[in-house]
Amino acid sequence: MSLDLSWIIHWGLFNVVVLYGIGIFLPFAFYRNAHFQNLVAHGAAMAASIVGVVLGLAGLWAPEPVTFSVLSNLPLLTFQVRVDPLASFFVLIISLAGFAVSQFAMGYVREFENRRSIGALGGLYNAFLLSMTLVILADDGFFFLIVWEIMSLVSYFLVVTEHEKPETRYAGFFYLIMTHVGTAFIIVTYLVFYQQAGSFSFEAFRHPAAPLPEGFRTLAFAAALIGFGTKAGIVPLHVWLPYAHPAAPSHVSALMSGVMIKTAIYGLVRVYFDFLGGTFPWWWGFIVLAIGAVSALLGVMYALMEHDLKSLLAYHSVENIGIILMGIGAGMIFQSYGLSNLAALGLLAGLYHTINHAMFKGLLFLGAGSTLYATHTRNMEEYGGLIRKMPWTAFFFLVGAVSISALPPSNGFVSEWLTFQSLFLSFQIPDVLMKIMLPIGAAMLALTGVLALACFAKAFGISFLAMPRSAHAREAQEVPWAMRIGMAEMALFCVVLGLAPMGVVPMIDRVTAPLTGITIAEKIVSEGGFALVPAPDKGFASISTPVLGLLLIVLVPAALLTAVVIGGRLRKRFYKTWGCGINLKPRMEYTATGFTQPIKQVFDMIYRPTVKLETEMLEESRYFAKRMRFETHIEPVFQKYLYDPVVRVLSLLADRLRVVQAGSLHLYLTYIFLTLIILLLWVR
Amino acid sequence: MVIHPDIGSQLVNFCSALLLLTCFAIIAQRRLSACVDLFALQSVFLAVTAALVAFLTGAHHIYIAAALTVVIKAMILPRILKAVIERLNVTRELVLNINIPSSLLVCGALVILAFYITQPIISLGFLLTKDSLAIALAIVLIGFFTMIARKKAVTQVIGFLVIENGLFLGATAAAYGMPLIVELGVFFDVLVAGLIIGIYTHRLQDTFDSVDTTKLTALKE
Amino acid sequence: MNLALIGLIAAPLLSALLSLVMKSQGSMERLQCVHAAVLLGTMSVVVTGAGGGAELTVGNFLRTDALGAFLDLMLAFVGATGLLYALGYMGEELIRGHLSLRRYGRFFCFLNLYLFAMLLAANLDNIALMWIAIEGSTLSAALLINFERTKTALEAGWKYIILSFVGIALALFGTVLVYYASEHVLGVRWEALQWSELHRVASDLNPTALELAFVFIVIGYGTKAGIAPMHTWLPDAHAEAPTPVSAMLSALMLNLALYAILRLKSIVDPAVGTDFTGPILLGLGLLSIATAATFMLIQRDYKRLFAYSSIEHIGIVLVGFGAGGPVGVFGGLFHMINHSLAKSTAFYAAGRVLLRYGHKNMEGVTGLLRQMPLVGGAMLLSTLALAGLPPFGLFVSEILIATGAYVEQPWVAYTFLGLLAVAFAALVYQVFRMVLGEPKEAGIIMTPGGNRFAAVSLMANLMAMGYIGIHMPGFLSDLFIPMTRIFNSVSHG
Amino acid sequence: MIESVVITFVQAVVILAVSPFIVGLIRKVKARLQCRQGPGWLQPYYDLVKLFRKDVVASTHTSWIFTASPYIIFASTLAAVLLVPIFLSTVPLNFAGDVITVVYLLALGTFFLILAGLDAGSAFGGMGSSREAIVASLTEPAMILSIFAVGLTAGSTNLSTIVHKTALLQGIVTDPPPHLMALAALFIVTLAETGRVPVDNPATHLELTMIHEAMILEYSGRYLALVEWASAMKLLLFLTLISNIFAPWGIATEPEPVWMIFGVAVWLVKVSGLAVLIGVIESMFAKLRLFRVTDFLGLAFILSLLAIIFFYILRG
Repeated sequence: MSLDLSWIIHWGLFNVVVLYGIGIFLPFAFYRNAHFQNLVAHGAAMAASIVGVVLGLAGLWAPEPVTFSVLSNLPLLTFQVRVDPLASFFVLIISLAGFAVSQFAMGYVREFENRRSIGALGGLYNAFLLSMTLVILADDGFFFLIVWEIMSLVSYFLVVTEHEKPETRYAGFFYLIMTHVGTAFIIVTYLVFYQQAGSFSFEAFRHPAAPLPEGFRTLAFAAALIGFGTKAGIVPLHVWLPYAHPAAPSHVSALMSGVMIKTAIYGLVRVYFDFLGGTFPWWWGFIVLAIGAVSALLGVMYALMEHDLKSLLAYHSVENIGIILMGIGAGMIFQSYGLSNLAALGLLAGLYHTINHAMFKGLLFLGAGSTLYATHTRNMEEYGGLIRKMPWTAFFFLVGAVSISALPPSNGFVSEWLTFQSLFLSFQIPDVLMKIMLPIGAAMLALTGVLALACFAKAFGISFLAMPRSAHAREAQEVPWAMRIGMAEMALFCVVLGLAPMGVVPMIDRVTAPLTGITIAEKIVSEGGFALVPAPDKGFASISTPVLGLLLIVLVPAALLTAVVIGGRLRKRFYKTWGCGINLKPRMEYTATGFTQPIKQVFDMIYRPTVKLETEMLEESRYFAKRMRFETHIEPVFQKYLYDPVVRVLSLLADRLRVVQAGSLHLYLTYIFLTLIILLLWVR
Repeated sequence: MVIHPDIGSQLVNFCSALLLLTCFAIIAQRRLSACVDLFALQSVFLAVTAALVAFLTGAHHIYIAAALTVVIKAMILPRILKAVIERLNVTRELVLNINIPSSLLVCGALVILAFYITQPIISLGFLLTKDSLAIALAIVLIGFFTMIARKKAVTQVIGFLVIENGLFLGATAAAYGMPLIVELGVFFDVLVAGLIIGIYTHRLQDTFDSVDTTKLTALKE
Repeated sequence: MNLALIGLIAAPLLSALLSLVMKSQGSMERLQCVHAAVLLGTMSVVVTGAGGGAELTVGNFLRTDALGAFLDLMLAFVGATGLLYALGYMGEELIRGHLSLRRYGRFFCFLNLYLFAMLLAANLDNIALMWIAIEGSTLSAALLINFERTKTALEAGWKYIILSFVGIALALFGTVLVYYASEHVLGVRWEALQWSELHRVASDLNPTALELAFVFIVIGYGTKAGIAPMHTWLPDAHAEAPTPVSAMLSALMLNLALYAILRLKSIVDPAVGTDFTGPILLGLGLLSIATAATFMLIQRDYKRLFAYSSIEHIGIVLVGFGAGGPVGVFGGLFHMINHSLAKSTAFYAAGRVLLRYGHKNMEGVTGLLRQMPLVGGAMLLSTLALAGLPPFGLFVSEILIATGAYVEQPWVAYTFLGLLAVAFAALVYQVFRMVLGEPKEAGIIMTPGGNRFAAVSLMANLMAMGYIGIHMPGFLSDLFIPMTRIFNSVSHG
Repeated sequence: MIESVVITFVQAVVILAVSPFIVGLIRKVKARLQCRQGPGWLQPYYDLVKLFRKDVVASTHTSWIFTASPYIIFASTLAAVLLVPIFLSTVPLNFAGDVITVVYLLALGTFFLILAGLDAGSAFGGMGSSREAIVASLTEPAMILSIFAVGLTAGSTNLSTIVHKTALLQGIVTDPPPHLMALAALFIVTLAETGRVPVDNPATHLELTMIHEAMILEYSGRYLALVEWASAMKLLLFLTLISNIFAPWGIATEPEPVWMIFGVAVWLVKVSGLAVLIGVIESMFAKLRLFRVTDFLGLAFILSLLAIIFFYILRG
């Protein structure tokens, strides 16, 4: 058994690389026929991701990790990959999402034909998927850094696909700088390990020659949090995300938001639970939890104020990363108190949400991409009534919205519920402070959840319901089949993940077991595999999404039946909506801005909104307005108070230093002279 | 005939001291042509020193070096410089970056510095030319300082040549001369350098109507 | 093999003389193409010969060990592509009537002399003769920098001459001091100036003398290498010189000057111990990176931008050697070659842009990818390389250097990484503004001939960059192992 | 198995049957306090039947969301109800979900109600939806936390477990302060979630004040009936929660028919009492401005949080 599994894994590794390689290079061979390039590139990507799924599953169930390495003749560098459960799980995520997204892309990139080189686009797309896969599989710090940077670079180029727009260039630049700074911190993390291990191989990181001193462990913790956090988009390092993700072509946004930021989660888990052996003080976990909670809340709050559909989704990525980190943070806290089965639970919740978010966020971005494809605008205020123009897209978007709002029996509900439970189970922690802090985290999670619901009610309601608000929306048409199928696949993944937790939990348990040293699957999955019981020994709580699903499926017809029984056959007449006597115009509809107005007022201490109202009265009477102009903005707090000052100081400094290069030869001679004197004196 | 080493070293040191004095003179002098003459004089002293060393040590190739010094540094280069000065009709440095008294003070300090720095490795030196290394370093530094303190291209060239003299003194007096081929190469380079600088000063004059190098500040941030 | 070595050095001299008598552009192009071919051929023989720690010697004048061969590799390869590029560039100027055929010929004469001087310096076994050769390169460069005879070119040339002559003079004083120290061990003999001998007896030499000598040499040759704060001539010269010359200055002369410093380091360290040279190089290196990063932020002229980036990379190399240890040294050397390839590519591209638009102001340059795909792409790729992004070797070397520095002194590594991030931001910001977006100006369309030469040189450099990126070909590692041995008793791996 | 199905079914029927009565009761109380006779006890039932029989007028701007929402809302509310112990302390569907599930099932209803409000495209619907969004987002966290505060004593978030354990304690409240705070919080939540004064006024159609009514303004006929019925069930659900969690006296702890019938009786008494209380409150207080409501609900949130903190502090 083990033997042929390892064979499958080697086969998978080889084929994934080869197929993505084909996808990268072959399209350039057909530079004449853009359509053919499209097929080759994304076909190769789909094939590769199927192999990737196989690889991931095989890796999950392989009895022991499989490593494969190619020596390089550069010092300290080995191209080594390792397929262990953790890596396989993330490879699975990448490949599942990659499959559906590639399917979608086949239709979507038609929009770019004869505007862009489809070959370049497709090649970069494959390179992106490949680099992400390698980041996950890399088993050598140096190799990891190389593919990590390549991943960032490739994604940068995908972001600036439409680089004739200045805002796109800005977004790309901002992204590139942020991710590069983040990489610097990751380098520091690895250097800390290197000093004790004497090599960059992860194996050496796991078992260093001498144990790391406490200070250096903390340094590694902090550097990893900042480094990977930048990529993951935790507050306050999230600022680049709402710019970069929307700027990219939608199928790429789906991958960036759904998958790429997960590589950062992978990095964190790898460093904390694997390299640092899962032994750390409680406050590490608390910091992660706190950052997660803040990210979740602020993420959703800023999302509510967004009316650019893709930026809204990007902010929701910040929120969901926060939720994931809350799970992981809770797990870390439990781990530091030695409650390993709860630690496993927290980690499991986090990872479950990771795969869920990959799917529904991917789905939502694909939906946004479809609306963009159909209407050529990202502004929700110009949508409306799309549900009649593009029913399929609307339906799939609705599935995604329900899932991300964690409404039962969706997959988002399962993972958020598990997170809730792992937070509530804090009463087993000996320390009172933590006992209180975790429920507070749960409170913030609850608030986040409901705000997310409000946000997606807005997103779906304003975009797809009521009357078209612009010519764009009126002329919209349903998107090509390739795109619909792509969304359908994503939606299917969401539903399965929601209704079959008893299948998913044991899978993730295979990941957490080696990290926490305890397996909890058979304890959690009870009631003949129908219910999840996080803490069976406590009998704390349980859910069963299949039963809930069944219940709803039974009760909806029941309601129908009741109505028929009491009221008889349905007699229905249609008439246009009552508009206070005058007939209704789209301009009279509630806008997204109006919808979120109360929330903006309630949380104004966070939004710091600025409102500008200009009224122009009629000459005849100053009681009747001729024109009114209303403008409202929310303050970008983090840019204003965190990033702009840094930039300003740097440029000011640089400007001041111009005098150094003032052009005077005597000055230059003096530099040399003084350096000489100083060094001579130093020698003496 | 044989001269007692002490006396020999006395002589060498005396000559090198003269070299140093001429440096001070150059610093103190405003008139360009006078500066050039002083430089020529310094070169002569240098040649004498070299010849002395050659005579006292019997390292005969140094004679050639001495001869070259006289020919190139005491005759050819001063001629070129004089010609330049004639052509540009700049006779004197009116404005200085650093005025003369303070320049002299600085140079004094530099001499002390030079002795202070070389002090630990003097012991290596031969009895004959104990202090020459320090003096050579002093001359180099003073030449360097001249280039900073003066504005006109010509004076800067002179400063550069003074540095060269310091180097030569260091090479011959302190280390009994480099192998001949090296010396020749060095001289060749100095010559070419002088020529190129000459060309440049001409072009500067043609383009900017001035050799005041402080005016060259078009290129900056 | 020795013949090849001699050929390698003699070829530029010969073609310098010949190029004075060339009567037409075509014949000049043929001549220089042959010249380039000869360079590459002889170089490959020399490199393979010196691989694996062997040494080529001609009398006791020329001696090529791994380090020398490494320099030959860079000089010959970039020299060759540079010549081809220059054919395209100066040919364009010639066709536009900006310069006469005579001056066209003279340019190549100077250029070849420059190349000759550098190749000679890299292979001479004698510390003083090496000084002479480097001085020679300085002089020929002085003639090249204000070749275009504009006001600013003149100013740049003058500053270059004064500063680098002063520097070179200090270097000579340092050389004298080395001799001063060595003749007490080896006597007043020719051998007392020979690298090989100095290596042999290094540990017996007087430490203080060597320390003083090192200070003078670092400052002297450092001026030529553009190490802050002696770098001030560099941006002016690079901006004003004809672009092929800028490329060669950045890619070759800086490395040559570094080579001189490193040679001396390899002698000083055994005598004094690394904790003397280490701090000096680290300090100067970090200072250089900081200076360069700052001025790149506020840069408006793309040639100056690349010039400052050269200062930055020289600083990086210094940090590598200052950190020392097999890793640091390896990183430093690997950085040198990758930088010379990437930087020359960047300058080649910049030169094409300059020919097209006729100005060096970044504001006016946008949408290169659209307007000149090859040039824009080359500039993009070389910038990525210079910014230290994979799959280019500079990323690898920077990681190695950071590692070496961290093991030596963590805070150095932190500062290093921080400064690199700033430099990265500056460079990427400035260049991507030019490369991306929509073109603003039409510019002048260039002749196909020039374009052909440019394309060849660009592609050659890019391929080389890609080839030695994150996987090192065998012949290089054959050089690197003995080279690292020169600086550390232990070899890497 | 059969037994569980039967019990579940019975529970559904009971709730469906009783919920209109509670609405009527509150109306009656208010009428009486206003010295009116008020409509008869059975008026709500008549209303429902009449609405079911009436034709449906649907807007031409609406989509299938508008049609499907009433059924989904009805179903999700009913599903939520089935997870709540009414007359038997351990409901058969206990394993299927806990309080969080209940909240999120109600949220599912809210979600589709909001969408339905937006679907018709009238300004009223949008206004109601937007207000509902803010109200819901402030109440539901408070609800989860307040019940969790009580759940801590029982060591579970499953409603049945909570109720069962508390029932076995014969209603002796073990940690009074947290429980009182939680009770207060849950009561505020109830008022808000079920659209009662001072948060919302079920009796008004004045667009400045209404929330729930604005959302369902476009509904008519059986759709309206379903939505109204669902909201009635929701009201009853909350009252049940309050009564059974904080005072589970008389609830059957074993599925004995006799005890269960007794349980129903006791439960009826309790919820009716609460209904009367609500009626009184509605007649005593005026409706708050929307942006005062948030303060009111924030109070609930804080209270429930304090309840948890207190619990730990008291338990140490």
